[in-house]
Amino acid sequence: MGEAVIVVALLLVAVSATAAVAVRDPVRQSLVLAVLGVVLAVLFTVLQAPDVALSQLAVGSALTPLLLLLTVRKVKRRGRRRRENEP
Amino acid sequence: MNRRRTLLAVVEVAAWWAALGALWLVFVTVVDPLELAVGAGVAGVAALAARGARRAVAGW
Amino acid sequence: MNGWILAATAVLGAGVGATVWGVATGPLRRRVVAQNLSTALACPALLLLAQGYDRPAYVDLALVLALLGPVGTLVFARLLAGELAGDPPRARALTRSAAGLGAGVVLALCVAVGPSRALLKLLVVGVLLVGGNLLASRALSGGMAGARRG
Amino acid sequence: MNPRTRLWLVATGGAGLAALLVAACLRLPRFGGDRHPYGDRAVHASLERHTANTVASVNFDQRAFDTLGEMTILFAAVLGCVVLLRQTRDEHRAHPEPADVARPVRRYALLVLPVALLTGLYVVAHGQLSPGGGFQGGVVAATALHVLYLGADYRALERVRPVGAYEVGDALATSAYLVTGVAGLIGGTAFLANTLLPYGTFNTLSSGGTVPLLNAAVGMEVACAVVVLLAGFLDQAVEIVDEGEDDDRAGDGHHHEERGK
Repeated sequence: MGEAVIVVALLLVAVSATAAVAVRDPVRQSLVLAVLGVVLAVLFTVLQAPDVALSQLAVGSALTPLLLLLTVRKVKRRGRRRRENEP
Repeated sequence: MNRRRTLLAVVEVAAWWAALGALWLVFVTVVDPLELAVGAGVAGVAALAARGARRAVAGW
Repeated sequence: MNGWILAATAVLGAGVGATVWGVATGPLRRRVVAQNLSTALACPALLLLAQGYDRPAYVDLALVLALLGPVGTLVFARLLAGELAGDPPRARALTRSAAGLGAGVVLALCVAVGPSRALLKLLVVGVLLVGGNLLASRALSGGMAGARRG
Repeated sequence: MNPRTRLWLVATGGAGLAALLVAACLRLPRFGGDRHPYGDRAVHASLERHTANTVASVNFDQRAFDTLGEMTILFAAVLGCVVLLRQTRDEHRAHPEPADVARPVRRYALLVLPVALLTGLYVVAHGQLSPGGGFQGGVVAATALHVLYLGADYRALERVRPVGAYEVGDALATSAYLVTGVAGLIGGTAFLANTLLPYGTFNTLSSGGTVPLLNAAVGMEVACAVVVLLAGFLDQAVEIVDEGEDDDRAGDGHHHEERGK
């Protein structure tokens, strides 16, 4: 029964990774990346690599989305100024 | 007045320390003296952080 | 045929699979709820795998996910407060059912593990998981109204 | 070199790479086979030195020099971010406004902060026993601190997190790792060799010789590095405002400090 869970985990990673590439908007992409991180952690656990899974969980669940969204906020504010200066 | 405030502070940190120490014991599988010592230290650090956070949010 | 791993496969395939579809399509408010549900369902799956593989060390993974999952959703609630203010996400039934599933899995594992420190650890993970996810969905649906620019 | 020829170059290069990859994969041992020459040696060396978690033994004992490289890579990356994200002359700091967050969310943040900090340090301390270690625990501990920004506002976080102290902590932890390594050299064996301390009894906190020390050093280094990194990002996103930038906060009479970083 061990193989079934590996297959499901691999499928989940494949689908969410493709979705992460297909989504173009950074905000929506950071959401998909967060879910991809969780699914990757599950795949590593299923393949008996708990240390790697813990690294993925620690970094991917809160740190990466925070960095991404802070950057989006800074870039969006800078964009707003440029639009005003050259109508 | 100041004495009362430090007493309150000590009680708060001690409460956090006891709770977090118990949590450490729950996390740990094998319990030996070194484990208890490290747990006490870590619970102390976390208790001080908890108090600092509460005061930072409450605005001194 | 290990029942625990089978249950984990079911939770992963159906639950987490649905959240992956939910986060990849649809309006922003549904994607944010799907992200919250993905951690709310992956954590019980990790607990089931820890029991299925008979490795109590894997419970640490579920513990970290139960702690940081809701924090990740808080990040989205906080930094997307502006976009979400228009149509706040309403997913009370879904979040409740995910929390119920999480609680059920934790209780089943507690019965299987039997009275010991490991049982306490499972309870701690369960409380963090259910409390965290219910609160994160509350933050999503309007808890962050005043935090638009801060 | 018009796009067409560039496309052809990519196609031929890619095809060659694909062919080599397939050839290599065909000669790999079968998935799930039981012949693991490196694995057996690593597990043997790990058990010989009473380190329960073989990954930690590989990370901090057999290949400690590579971990030194990884740690300095993180140190250099955060250094680069601090330099790039600094406040330039034409920018000024607008004080972050207080954000009123729902009461249960704030209480949850104040509860999760110590618990996540305790969990992070637990993962670091038990690096050589159970899954985890310096890197993972350090990130969890650093993220725990930033729950304050999520649960309250950036002012609250700034009160709790003096960035200077964390920059010093980052440097101290990196040098602690190096000093432990040099101690091996002075001890007469080799740089970062695990021959200094007794290996202790198996599966206890003091087992593994210098592995726990290196684990703790990396844990502190990663925690401080992530705090400094996030400080740079948060400053840019929340506080630092360009001269002409349309900033609705700048208008409502906030006291701006004209000081360079």
